[in-house]
Amino acid sequence: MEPILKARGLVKRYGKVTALDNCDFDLNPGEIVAVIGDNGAGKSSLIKVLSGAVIPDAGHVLLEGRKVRFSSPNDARAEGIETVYQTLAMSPALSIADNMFMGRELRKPGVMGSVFRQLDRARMEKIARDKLSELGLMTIQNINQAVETLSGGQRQGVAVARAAAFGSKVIILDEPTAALGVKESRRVLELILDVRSRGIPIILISHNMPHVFEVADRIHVHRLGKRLCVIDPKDYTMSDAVAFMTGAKEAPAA
Amino acid sequence: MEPILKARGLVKRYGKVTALDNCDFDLNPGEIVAVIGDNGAGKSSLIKVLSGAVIPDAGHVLLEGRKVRFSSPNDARAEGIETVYQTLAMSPALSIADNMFMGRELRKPGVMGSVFRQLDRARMEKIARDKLSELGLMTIQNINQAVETLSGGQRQGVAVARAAAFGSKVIILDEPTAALGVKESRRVLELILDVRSRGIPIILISHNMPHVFEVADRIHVHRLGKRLCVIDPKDYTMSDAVAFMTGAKEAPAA
Amino acid sequence: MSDKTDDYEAVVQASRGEAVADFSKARASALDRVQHALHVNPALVPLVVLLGSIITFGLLLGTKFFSPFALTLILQQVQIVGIVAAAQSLVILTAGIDLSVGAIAVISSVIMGQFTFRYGVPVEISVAIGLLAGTAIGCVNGWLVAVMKLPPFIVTLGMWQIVLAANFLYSANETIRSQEIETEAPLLQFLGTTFKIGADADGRGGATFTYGVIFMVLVVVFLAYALRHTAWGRHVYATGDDPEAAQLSGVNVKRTLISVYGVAGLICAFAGWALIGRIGSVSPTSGQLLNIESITAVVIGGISLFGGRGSIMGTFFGALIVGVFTLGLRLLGADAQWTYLLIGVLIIAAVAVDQWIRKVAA
Amino acid sequence: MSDKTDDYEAVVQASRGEAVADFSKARASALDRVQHALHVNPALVPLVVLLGSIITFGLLLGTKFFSPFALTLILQQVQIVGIVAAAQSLVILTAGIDLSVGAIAVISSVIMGQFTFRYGVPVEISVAIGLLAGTAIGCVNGWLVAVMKLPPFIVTLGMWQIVLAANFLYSANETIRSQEIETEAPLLQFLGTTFKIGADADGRGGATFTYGVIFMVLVVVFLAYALRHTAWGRHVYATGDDPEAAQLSGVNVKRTLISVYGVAGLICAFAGWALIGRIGSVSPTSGQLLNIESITAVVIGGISLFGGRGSIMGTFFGALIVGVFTLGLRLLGADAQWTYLLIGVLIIAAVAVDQWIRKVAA
Amino acid sequence: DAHGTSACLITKTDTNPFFVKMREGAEAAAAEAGITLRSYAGKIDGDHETQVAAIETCIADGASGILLTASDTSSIVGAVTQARDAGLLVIALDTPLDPIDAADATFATDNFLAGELIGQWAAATLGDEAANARIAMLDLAVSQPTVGVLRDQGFLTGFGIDVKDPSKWGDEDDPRIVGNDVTAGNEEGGRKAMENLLAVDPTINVVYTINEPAAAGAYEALKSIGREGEVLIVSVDGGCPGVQNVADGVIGATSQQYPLLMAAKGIEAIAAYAADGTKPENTPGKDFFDTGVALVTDQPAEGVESISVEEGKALCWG
Ligand SMILES: Nc1ncnc2c1ncn2[C@@H]1O[C@H](COP(=O)(O)OP(=O)(O)OP(=O)(O)O)[C@@H](O)[C@H]1O
Ligand SMILES: Nc1ncnc2c1ncn2[C@@H]1O[C@H](COP(=O)(O)OP(=O)(O)OP(=O)(O)O)[C@@H](O)[C@H]1O
Ligand SMILES: O[C@@H]1[C@H](O)[C@H](O)CO[C@H]1O
Ligand SMILES: [Mg+2]
Ligand SMILES: [Mg+2]
Repeated sequence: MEPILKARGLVKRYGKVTALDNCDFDLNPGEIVAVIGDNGAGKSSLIKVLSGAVIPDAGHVLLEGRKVRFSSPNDARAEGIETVYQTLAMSPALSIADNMFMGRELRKPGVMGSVFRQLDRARMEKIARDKLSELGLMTIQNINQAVETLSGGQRQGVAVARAAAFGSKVIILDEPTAALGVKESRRVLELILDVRSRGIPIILISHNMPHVFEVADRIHVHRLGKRLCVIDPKDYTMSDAVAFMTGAKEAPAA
Repeated sequence: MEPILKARGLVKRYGKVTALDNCDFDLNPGEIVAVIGDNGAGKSSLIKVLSGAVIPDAGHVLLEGRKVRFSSPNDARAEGIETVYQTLAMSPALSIADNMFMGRELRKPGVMGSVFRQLDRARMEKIARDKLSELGLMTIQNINQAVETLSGGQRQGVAVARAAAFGSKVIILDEPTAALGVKESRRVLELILDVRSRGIPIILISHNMPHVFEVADRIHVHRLGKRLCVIDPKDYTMSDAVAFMTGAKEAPAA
Repeated sequence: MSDKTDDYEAVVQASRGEAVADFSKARASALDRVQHALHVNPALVPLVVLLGSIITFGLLLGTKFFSPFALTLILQQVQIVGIVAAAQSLVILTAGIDLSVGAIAVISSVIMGQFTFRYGVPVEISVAIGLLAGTAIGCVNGWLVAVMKLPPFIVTLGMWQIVLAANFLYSANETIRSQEIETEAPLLQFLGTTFKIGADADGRGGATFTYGVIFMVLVVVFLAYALRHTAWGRHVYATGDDPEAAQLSGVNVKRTLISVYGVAGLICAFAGWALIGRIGSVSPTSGQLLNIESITAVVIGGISLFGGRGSIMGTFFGALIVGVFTLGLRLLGADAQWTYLLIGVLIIAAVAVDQWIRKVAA
Repeated sequence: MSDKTDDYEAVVQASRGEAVADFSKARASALDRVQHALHVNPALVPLVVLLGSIITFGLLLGTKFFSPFALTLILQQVQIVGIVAAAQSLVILTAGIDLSVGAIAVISSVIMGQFTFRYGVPVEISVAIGLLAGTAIGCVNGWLVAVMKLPPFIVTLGMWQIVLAANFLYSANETIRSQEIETEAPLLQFLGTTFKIGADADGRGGATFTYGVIFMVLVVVFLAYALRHTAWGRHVYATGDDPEAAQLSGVNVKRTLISVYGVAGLICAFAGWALIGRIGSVSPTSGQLLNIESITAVVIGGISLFGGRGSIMGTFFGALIVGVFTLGLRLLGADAQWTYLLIGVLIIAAVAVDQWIRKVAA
Repeated sequence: DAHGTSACLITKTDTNPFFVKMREGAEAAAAEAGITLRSYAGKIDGDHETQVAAIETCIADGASGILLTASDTSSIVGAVTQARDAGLLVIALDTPLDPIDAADATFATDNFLAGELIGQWAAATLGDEAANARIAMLDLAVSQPTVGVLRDQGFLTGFGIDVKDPSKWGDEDDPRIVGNDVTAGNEEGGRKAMENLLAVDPTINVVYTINEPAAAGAYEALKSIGREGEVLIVSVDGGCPGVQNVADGVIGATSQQYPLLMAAKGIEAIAAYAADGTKPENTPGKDFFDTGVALVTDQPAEGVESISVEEGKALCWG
């Protein structure tokens, strides 16, 4: 099967630190790939390259077999790749609806939209409300409240909902449950499964092994800036995975 | 047994949101109390009051039976209460040693220290290096490197080490492992147990139930801005705790 | 009893429809409504201060102040600062600052005048060239800020000196007289055209407006619309709020910044045109304090210097507050030095009141 | 094969001594060492620019520029700006800005003069009162910023106007003449005392220093020490870096801010004293451009306007860079407006070079 | 032979046309005499430090002489003395130093006299109505630089008003004065100051202005309320646009000064000094060389000497 997203030989250096050291990556259609690794292993750097937030020093990315060169997250979004970054990437002073539609705002129909470029707030708010409640992620009193008035968990939820609502080809989630409570994490996991059932493949970065083993179809183990191996959660235990990732055990041939 | 730290009737409002709603809290000498609760339940608000970072609208705090009024984190630190905040509270541009000794810098002996108020860098760096390696939390190439050059996990480690090194009466940790990998989280848990074995009581906020049940002596369940109940992990299962905390099950009488 | 096999997560599996976090809806008191109003419309505070000061001076001075003549005079006096402050607001909303606004306005007006009189270019084209020049300088600022990633304060500090010096070198410090413009190129004075409402038989007293005043109001209304109701406006706020987050969430931050500085340059060039209307002549020495005056208006109007928060209507009210105080104090008999001092107090007090109201209301 | 009973955490339990994260130590090339040097000492970039410009002008102008006389002349010309810029650096390191520095310097010098001449207070006491007044104004700035939480830009903008107007009102715009000071209160001119090294028989040429120049150097050295080697200095950086984090990690942010603005006021008052030495007389109209000039020096010196990064030595070099360019361009025959224009270019270029070097080195 | 001789011109600003013309005049004279001229200027009127630095630079540059219009007439004396000690000839232009003999020579307008002339003209033109005049005083800046004070106080003296302390404006209590406001010496400031004073008293009929740009601004304010024909505006400078404004009836009368003459005389003096060390002489009976001042108006008033606009145009400077 041809991977939908494929990366070869990615290199990214920050001064003396080599965050990505000739790294490869594959994502097959319809699957959930989890990326695990120690702190600082380079997981976030990898997905930043895949989502256009960082331009690699070397290497290339193929989407559906085509070579793509993303020079900004917008390029990747235009290709249907949506990302929830570890830092969430929200504008605190703007409303939930504004944030959900940032960079892909809807305009009013007719002259108001085409000439006066007026936003169709009503429609955006409705869609935002629908998406949030459809995903069952949370009850928001007011879709127009500023994101800064939400708790960390609520913010996390909005970011995930945004990606799920707009991602058509690939959805990337960088530690989406790190700040979440038990209940909230659970919702996100369900959401991930929902999305896959819609046929959209997902890249999930997480430090939570039980979650990873629960939802992932394959696990990409990242170590020292590169792919160490890819394992099937059905063939290995969590202990194995942790042992590979920390270097306690020799990894299987990739 | 008289609690070492005790709070009664704490109230804290942020505009329309009541983050603490007549909340009580107790910490006994030498014990680890875990605080669990949904996102936005008010856990961070509670510990910010206990550590002097936030002044409550009502209620009072007793340390070793004495009523204390902290008007800044420095007041609490002077009383031997050290806190690792969820946001870490580090100055990114300053060095690890600078950050560890922030607000309690050591001065050179003799005139250089008393008249010229010169810092004893060598001594501070030595202590910082010792503390970090003693705790085995991480290998740092250079104790003088800026905190901003550390990975999220490394930063978390420095913050925890700082609290552990200076806390003499109470150590408070707000989600210290949220951003950490498996290995790094493990280290922090060991560290928490180390600290308790030195006789210092700890308040631990965490969303990670296995961790909570592993280390806590008692669990304070926080819900809707107040203490719902306090349970002994030996008497209840994780499922019970989660059920109380999310309101799925009636809580036992406190 | 606890052990690691406990599938505690199952507890929350069922309750999918339940609320995760909700705000208490109690106490929706009057105060709450005030707070909400303030959040939705941050220009309310300066509006209250403005109305308060108009009423105060009205009570102190009677009809001398509270007349259509005096009140519209204030509008005329603030028009240039008001237009420039609208441009400044845009830049400050992106967490920038533009110290070159006054210099851009002046060089644009000089270009309009010199092209018409020195080179004999038709006046319509000269005006267009002046507007273009202002826009171009703004775009250079924007490019240096967005692409070269230099701090706005420095970029516009340098540009201020460069443009001002270029202005003096180019104009050779020559003034073009009002009377010449009136006879040969009246279009240059277009924004100074006056019309009166309610004047007496001799055309005295009454409310006096100029096209420049109307233009100022139009700029404010137009920008308020663009900021609130177009994607570009949302991007301006997002960029000022957190440029990295904005970039990651799909805003073209570079383009947004360049467009903001460019539009600011254009508006300043219009201010330069309005300046010709106001002072009649083209004078290269005008407008030297416009940067400080415009920033003052923006800040009194409640826009945060850290970007992303505030509204352009606030700036408009901020400019009017300074105008009301200046004229009011003069009419009360304060001399020039005292007025200058009291405006200093006003600046600090206005911002303090703003902070206080927000705190009380929050 | 996976199930939730798997005690995967046990895997990492044993390996406690192992490194969690480590940096690759390879490639410790020359570039790395440059980068490290730049990180440890951010003043290196302006130092390089300074030396480069001295050499360039030296080559272009020969001994006219490259003489002890001309080079020490630059020191004399930048002394006031240099002292004020040292104060400005402190404030900017806390992520603030002080627009009132020039006004504080001038009112302090006026107070020293008027107390001596108008009220007949002994000159030593007058100087002390002047220094105190500067400190007090600085503390008010600090209080408004730290306790009232008003933006520094606004506080000091307002204070600038207030102090300047108060200065004109108080001094009645009267200059105290150099000749009078010389005969009646020479202490006021103390910092203007000159001494020469290597002058010819008539006392011409050679290196010329004033106590004011020495004082500037002392202030810079003293502040560099305090910022680097005392707890207070660390707190200043921490406050500028992230005030909330600083507060949580045990810094008394309010006290730090008030002390910074207070010390800045004191230094500016000293600058006022040095000003009397430099111009001989007490003139209430001096120092109007000191705020912009000091900010320029700070920024060219590489201190970030966002606070927490940069060094006071950089500011010193920054002030000298402007001095070198100004004198060099003048000696090359550029006229005043061209000099301003080129200084504008220099400001932008210096910061661009700084950014570029840091990027290349990083 | 003056080859190798260089001279400096230091003006208050080089944004004011007055100084621009002065510089052009000096450049032309210098070119003729074969002297190299370097020009310096403050950033704003009152920018004293830049002038001190400029004097130092001229010394470093080895100039033979300096032409100086001082921003701060007494504070500059130290730097001037330093230059003279270093063997440079220092000539004050336009503005005398304090004390006047701190410079080797002074070629200047008498600013008080300039003000006095327009004051006398205004009083004479109003005749008996002068007793009921409503006067607006449009001054330069709140810092009250000396030119502004001298012209203001000269005007009031000429008009017959007690000036109290002649070293500052604004302390007069004559009821005919509606008020003082500041203009920064430009059109914009002139208009705003005029509007402010008109709001205080719309019946103003005499307007003193510090210079002609301020006068032009004041005129615009009057025009916008339709009173431009009923008010006497007087000013100082005699620049070509100003004289044209007198011709057009914008300004009633202006006191003309002669910056080109000052500059040319200055360069001549430096050339002579460089050649054989001779120093220039003063106008007989005065402690400076008076380059003269003339009242320009087409409505001459009795007892006040004046020249016509035609003559003024022939002598104007920019
Ligand atoms: N913008 C940056 N500038 C400098 N160094 C960086 C930058 N971003 C990442 N790094 C460094 O690159 C390395 C890899 O970082 P990355 O964030 O990709 O790790 P990660 O695997 O996502 O870690 P975590 O689990 O803690 O999120 C780290 O050493 C980090 O310090
Ligand atoms: N500074 C603040 N301003 C306004 N509201 C705040 C502030 N701090 C906290 N809140 C609100 O108070 C409530 C409790 O917040 P708190 O941070 O204490 O929750 P928490 O239990 O720590 O949640 P989490 O698990 O997500 O960290 C939330 O609704 C939050 O939005
Ligand atoms: O002294 C000068 C001149 O006399 C001229 O009027 C320009 O403005 C003043 O500063
Ligand atoms: Mg990461
Ligand atoms: Mg929390």
